[in-house]
Amino acid sequence: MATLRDQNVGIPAEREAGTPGFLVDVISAPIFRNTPAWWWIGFTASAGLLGVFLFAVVNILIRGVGLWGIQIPAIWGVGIVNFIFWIGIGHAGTFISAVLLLMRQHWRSTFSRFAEGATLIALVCAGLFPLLHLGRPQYAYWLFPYPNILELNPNWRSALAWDAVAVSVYGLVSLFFWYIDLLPDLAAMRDKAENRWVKTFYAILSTGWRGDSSHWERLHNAAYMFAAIATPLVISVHSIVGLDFAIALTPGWHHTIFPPYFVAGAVFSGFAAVIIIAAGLRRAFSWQEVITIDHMENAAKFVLITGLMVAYGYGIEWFAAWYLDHEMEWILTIQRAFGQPYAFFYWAMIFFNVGAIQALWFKRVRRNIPLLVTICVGVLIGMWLERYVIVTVSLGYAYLPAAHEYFSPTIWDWLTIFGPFGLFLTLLFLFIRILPSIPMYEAELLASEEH
Amino acid sequence: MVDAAQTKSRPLFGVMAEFEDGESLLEAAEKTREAGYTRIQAYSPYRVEGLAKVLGQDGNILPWFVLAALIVGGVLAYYMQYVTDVVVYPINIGGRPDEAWQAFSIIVFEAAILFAGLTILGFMFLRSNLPLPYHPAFNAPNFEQASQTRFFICIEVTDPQFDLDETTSFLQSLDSLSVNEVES
Amino acid sequence: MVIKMSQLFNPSVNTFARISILAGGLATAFVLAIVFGWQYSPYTASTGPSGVAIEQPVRFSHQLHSDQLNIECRYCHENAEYSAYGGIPSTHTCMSCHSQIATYSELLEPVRTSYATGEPVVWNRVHDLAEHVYFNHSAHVTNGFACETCHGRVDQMPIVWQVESLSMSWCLECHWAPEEYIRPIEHVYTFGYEYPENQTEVGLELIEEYNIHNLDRLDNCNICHY
Amino acid sequence: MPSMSETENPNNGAHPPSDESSSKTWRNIDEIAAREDFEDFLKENYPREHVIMRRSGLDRRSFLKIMGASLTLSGFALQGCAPSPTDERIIPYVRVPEEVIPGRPLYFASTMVLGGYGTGVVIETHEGRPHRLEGNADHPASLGGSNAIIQANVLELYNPDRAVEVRNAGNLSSFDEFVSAMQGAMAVSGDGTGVHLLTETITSPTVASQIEALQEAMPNATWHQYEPVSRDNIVAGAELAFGEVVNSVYDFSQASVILSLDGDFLSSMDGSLHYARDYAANRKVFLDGEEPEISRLYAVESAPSLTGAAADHRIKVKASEVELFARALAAELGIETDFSMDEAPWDSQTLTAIAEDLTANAGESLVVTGAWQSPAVHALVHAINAELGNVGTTVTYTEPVEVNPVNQTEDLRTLTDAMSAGEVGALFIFGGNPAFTAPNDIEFASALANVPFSVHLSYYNDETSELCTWQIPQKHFIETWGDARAFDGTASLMQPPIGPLLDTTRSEIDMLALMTGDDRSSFDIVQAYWEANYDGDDFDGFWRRALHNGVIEETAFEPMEPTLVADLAGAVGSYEAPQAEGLEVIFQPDPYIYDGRFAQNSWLQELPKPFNKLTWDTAMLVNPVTARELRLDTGNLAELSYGGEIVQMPVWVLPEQPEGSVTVYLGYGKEGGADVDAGFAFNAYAIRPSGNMWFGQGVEVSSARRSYTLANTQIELNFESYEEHPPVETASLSFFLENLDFAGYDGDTDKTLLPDYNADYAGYQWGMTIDLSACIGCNACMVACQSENNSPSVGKTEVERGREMHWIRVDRYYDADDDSTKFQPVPCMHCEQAPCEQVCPVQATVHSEEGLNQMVYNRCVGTRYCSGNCPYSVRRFNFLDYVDDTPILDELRNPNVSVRSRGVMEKCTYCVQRINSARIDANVENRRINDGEVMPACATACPTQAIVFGDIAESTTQVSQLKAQPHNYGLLAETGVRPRTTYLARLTNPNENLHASAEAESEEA
Repeated sequence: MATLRDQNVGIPAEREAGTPGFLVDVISAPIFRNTPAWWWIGFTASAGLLGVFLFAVVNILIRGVGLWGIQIPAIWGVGIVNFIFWIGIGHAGTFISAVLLLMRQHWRSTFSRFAEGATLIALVCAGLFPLLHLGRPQYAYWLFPYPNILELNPNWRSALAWDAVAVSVYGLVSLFFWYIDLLPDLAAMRDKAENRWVKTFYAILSTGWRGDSSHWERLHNAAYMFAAIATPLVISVHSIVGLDFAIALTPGWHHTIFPPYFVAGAVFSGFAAVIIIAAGLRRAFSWQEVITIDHMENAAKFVLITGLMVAYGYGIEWFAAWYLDHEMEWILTIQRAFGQPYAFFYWAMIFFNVGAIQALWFKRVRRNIPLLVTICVGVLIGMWLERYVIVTVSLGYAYLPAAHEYFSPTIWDWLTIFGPFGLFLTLLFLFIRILPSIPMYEAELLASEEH
Repeated sequence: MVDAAQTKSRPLFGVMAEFEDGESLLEAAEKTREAGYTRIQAYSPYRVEGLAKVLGQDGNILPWFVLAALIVGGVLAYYMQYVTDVVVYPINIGGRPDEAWQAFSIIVFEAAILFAGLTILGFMFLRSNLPLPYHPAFNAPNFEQASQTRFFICIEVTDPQFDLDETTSFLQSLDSLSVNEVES
Repeated sequence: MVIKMSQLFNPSVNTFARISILAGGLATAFVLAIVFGWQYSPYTASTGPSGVAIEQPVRFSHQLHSDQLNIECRYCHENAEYSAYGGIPSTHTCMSCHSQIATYSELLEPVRTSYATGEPVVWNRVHDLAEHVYFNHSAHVTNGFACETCHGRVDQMPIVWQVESLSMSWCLECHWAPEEYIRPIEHVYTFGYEYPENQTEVGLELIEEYNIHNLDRLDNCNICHY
Repeated sequence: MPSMSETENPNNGAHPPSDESSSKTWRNIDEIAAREDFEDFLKENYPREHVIMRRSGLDRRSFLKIMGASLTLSGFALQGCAPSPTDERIIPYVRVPEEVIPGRPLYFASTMVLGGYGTGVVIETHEGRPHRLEGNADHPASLGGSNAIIQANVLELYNPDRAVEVRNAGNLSSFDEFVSAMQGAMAVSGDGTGVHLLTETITSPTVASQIEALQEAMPNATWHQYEPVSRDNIVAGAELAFGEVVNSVYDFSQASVILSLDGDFLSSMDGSLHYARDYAANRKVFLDGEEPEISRLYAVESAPSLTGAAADHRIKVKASEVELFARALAAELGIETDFSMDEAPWDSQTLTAIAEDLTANAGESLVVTGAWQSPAVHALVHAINAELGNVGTTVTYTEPVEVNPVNQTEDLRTLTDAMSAGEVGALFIFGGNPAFTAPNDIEFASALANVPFSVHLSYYNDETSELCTWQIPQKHFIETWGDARAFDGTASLMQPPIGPLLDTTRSEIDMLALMTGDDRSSFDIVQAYWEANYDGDDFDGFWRRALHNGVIEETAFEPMEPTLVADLAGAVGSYEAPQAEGLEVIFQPDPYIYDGRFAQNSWLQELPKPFNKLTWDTAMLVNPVTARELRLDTGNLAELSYGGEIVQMPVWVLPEQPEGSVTVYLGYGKEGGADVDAGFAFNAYAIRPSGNMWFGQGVEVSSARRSYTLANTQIELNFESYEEHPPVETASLSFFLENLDFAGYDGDTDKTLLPDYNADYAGYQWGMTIDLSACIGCNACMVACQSENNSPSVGKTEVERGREMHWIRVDRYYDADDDSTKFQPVPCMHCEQAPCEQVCPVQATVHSEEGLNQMVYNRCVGTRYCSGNCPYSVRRFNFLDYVDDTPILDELRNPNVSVRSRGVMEKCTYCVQRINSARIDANVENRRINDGEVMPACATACPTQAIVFGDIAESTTQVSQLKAQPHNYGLLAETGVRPRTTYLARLTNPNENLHASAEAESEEA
């Protein structure tokens, strides 16, 4: 196994593995060494995709959401599907930072920084869509309360108003949490940097952190308080997204299972995304010693557990459709699984989200990174399809048979599907280049405790 | 950037001792407290368990602030929704009651969390007197290692017991790697 | 240059940092205040600037006609009672007097030209409601809501300007409390009407009398928007 | 948009627009057009209008006339400077015309003519701009109802595609040049030899008198009539039966058993609005203590029609077999007729049961047939009605409505032969488009080349105008003085509420006056005709009443009693069994495009055809069994080969179509349809021979091995209905009387955990009922709504995506069990517990105190959540910018309804603008709104009055009483949304003998 030292990336010769400062060197090495070629290639490719996405966004803003394949009654399409998908991706980070912190899972610290970074980036991606999908995005601010001459305010009964508030709060609280956790590392970066401007850059971001014991104490307390409030928050956000559907009358949406099932689904897809990113970082930065195979396995277990919760949700949909004793609900459920042209999406979703993950019962699979990553990519596809099925099929298969329409995507839908990956990866590439992807202070602390 | 001439003319901030690891720092802190010093500051690259307690910095009033923020945020959010939907411009929305506390509760929850989050952030920065780009501790030699490998303890001149020579030698007696005077 | 020293800034930066944070906060607050304040200003929505007299092709003085000559609003704006539009008097209406009075006045030249050629006088709009607002004059003036309430003391204006903001919140002031503004129907065209001290009581009686039932309805959206 | 006023001088009924008054308005335009910097100025300030002018090839003056009103309003014409939003100009009248109060609509009665027959309409104008047509309640052919074509006709007036210029051989010319050219051509033969006049069907007494005058002046001038949707068979049938041409008028209010032999009296027959009203009145069930009785309708039909869909028993046969049925029925009733039948194409008991039923109700029964059935069927139907004693009760005969009922196909052939022979020196074609619509064996188009002087007075620059030497733009009826007779002979006037939009346009009367050297205005001519034919002493009063009421007094024809010919059997001859080979092809006028004349009307193009909900295109209807044999499916392109001619047609597989025959619709293959845009021409005229104008045997249909995209608005046309609560609740009357509460959800729909919102609503509470027994699926409501509420047409590609913008749609359900077709109009239900309102994040859709589900466009941000949560899918969204910003179309828009911008949700408002204006009127007059005073556009347009609207808080209103009926049910009431719009279940009256036998058969199977 190639280690960082083999790659001669500037770790001081006197540092040995296990000595204090070693992990700081290892984790910060990618930032201070010269930009590798793969980064440029990846960044350029992502930025190119981002460019395409921006082209689509500008077009949609100028010409209208009618460019998408949405219609009456399938009035929501890829825009909302992507919103839920990206919010879901953005759930693992805060979940890892908060819930696992409260549960004193020490292995979580390895994941927390980049997972939370990915969360924030995914939130940026997700946050675009509620805006972009509006018929009149210029009036999006009407979703927030402010004093106005219309004497009008958002409708507090609408799940979309809740969404707007919940996603904003989630983004803000996640950012705060992430930032205070970054302070010591930013200080370390400031101290490690050699270039004056780089030093100043990190110095400003670190706000003068100097490792004072009282600050450490406050940081510790604040982190726990953040974890305490972020835990219900993270559950509430996707619950509210689930409520968007659950409070609606639409067959296929009108289920009380939606909030918990959406949360499980979000964590499920979020962990899958985290595993993919972790595997990438391990390989790119040769961080096998930092992100160990045990860490990967733990995350894989989470994928399995949440995947089973999602599978339970699928089962409950059938149960509820039967138990509701509502003819249209039952017909819809049957149609979704067996009717054309919906069945393909449904069974692909079942294959990825329920079938494929069963391999994770085996330790060998969980510890086999390529296989694990493949399953996780499948989970992402499956979870995207799940949202696609929920949104377009339920809407298109309206109450009145005369109103049925099939959603069929246009080129703009495809650009909207793939474009956000450009944004996500561009920001992710910048993130791993600028900030330490793993909390260095926590890694050092853990290392010192081991000794 | 620091001007060398300026720094030279500055008064003394304290005496700083450098340590190898957290245990030494904790031990040194305990001894310093026993020696009767009160204006002590300790610096470390990560949180040293128990250090704050030794230095008397372990009181945690943050939860009370957070609780207050949760209540204030929630009440304000309910009040806002009540005023806009019931008092100012009640509008029949889907035949639901004007005061829809069931629906209002969600914004109440989110607002409470937002207020709490802002409180934690504000508390963290304000109580720690951050941002503070300039601090005398940074003047200590090798202090850049405080964020990576080394641990420091500093006795300030403002300490009633402070005496440059005595304090320096006291710190030197604490298994420290080095002891330096720090200008403010 | 390799900097090993960890002290990057000099002490004044601390003050600078605080001031800049404070200034940033204040600037944000200021911008928000401007933005929120702006919408309440006379310059928003589609309504014209209030308080600015608008030049007209004919220097018609409401002050002269209404106050000094005591001609009632209805004489020229007769449609206000029957129609959504208050209406601009036709040239014919002007000439019904001015064929006798001030027949050679230079000021009236455009009116005479219009009368002769059949081409209307083109007036500049003073009160311009947004296109999505449907306002009906007849519904108001026949139920005791006076010209003066919205148009101000036109009888004191040599050249007319807009007095009220015509914003939604301004409309709602009255739609939420019509009893505060209603007057006896005979005073609808009166200027300088003084409301009695017990206006609320009187107002409620008038509302009863004029059959303005179901006041809750008055703030329904499609009273004005459809 | 509300505009304060406008410069154009709208005239009122008593004072016709004289040339002086209109020229005054336009003089100013001449001045502007003469400006040298005109084009630069236009380009700079009105770029869009500039492009339009360049593209339209109009000269400045004509351009300004078309755009005139809108540009004038925006200050252009008078100020010569660009208006800015902050500096809006307002223009008062110089002299206010009597009656005009700016901001209040004026109504004028007039007459719309289609196929020669008049229907009374009321034109609603705002500040002089006509913006809507409604049926005239006083006119027998309307009774206040209207159909899609009438509703959409106002768009024709402003249609940017209409012909605008006098053209000579394709080049711009002027009317003066035309006049001198015409005088030259007419002078060639003083006695009219070689002068031929080709008109559409004429019922107008004034036009008749003018033609008479023309023929007096030029005895050898010949008058021809041709329309592709002719009444040749009706005329021939009457001649067979009675030896003279008579006009049949039916009284469906007296008929308790009706048999339609391809007689679509509900939508395409002359007088169908009247008939539909009478028929529906007999089908509505209202329980008031007495035993309800409803009529029974049997339909033996070929091409699916609305009458067939409404029938209690629909017997699908080939068009050629209808005659067989008629003969068999006649025989059953004891009328001698010659036919042989090996195996009846219908179920054996059907005929007997129908015959028994008819006989049992003799004198109260009625048999009707349609224009496309053979003369023999018409003759037999006359005989059957006589046999049943229906003459004088349900059928009356009058003299013919047409001035000169001829066989129009033969008339056209005569003319074409004369043209080919070079005998025609001057041909005047008034209206119609014979070059396009002539049967394929009458080579009218090529014969036109032989005519040295040909004039086409036409509304569009169409196939015929291209071939004529002169083209004169035709006036719209809204711009025209004239008259016409209705199906019962009632004459009524056309009066124009506005002067012509273009001074190049002429009407038929103008042209005939020109030809006869009559220099009176058309107004004078019409008035003079009626004055001459008035024998009272108060002509002014008579005239004023005629204009005001829209009906000329005592002009309905008196009933006459023609006698059947003695040898009817001989007259109708023997039945010729159709050749068994190949399929049968049925030609039908398109339900909305008619014979092709409305192809440029986007409202009608986008109106879903009743059966397949197809828009913008036509399709050949094929029965599923036949389609399987032909290996064709919906959306395939098929090749029809008939009589040596081949035409391509897209296929639509429809269960209502009889086996072994295909139906093709006339009117496509013209500019305006989507087929032409895609490079096709689905022109059924290409295979329509003069010998088989309506149906024929031996058509070969094969796949063209291509597909063609058809945009329809309802994908699930043949949905197997939900079992528990089908959307259209249907039952036979007898079942209903035993199970009064069969319809709808019987659970507690008011169950809720929340307290009611302000349960003591005060004031009006608006509600609606739609009687599904009365709805015939004609779609008039859809166009009425579109016209009233400024709904845009979105075009084929958008419809294909499912983005049509009709606020009310008519769903169609096909029930395979009893082969029935059901229609259900679905507007917004204005639910008390509206799910849409709850989910809108910005309070853009909320409830009013009067129970309306309000949609506030200017507050909408376009999340579309409301639509996703609407169980009825009745909300419409402006996905793209759908507003057609052609300036002239601004004139058409209802100033009392906002035009919606992109990104905004919209939906049925119960026509809140009408409610508001009625409320204000009532308020000004200090009274309550009366029942029936407020009617949404759909209700006013409905020919059968199936839609009833009113205050449901008042128990005496019609709508409240209907809502109290046991068969009143809420669609999807089980969702708990408590819809304000409710339905009255569809109640049928099947013949129990037939019903039982059908059931027995299906059990056997």
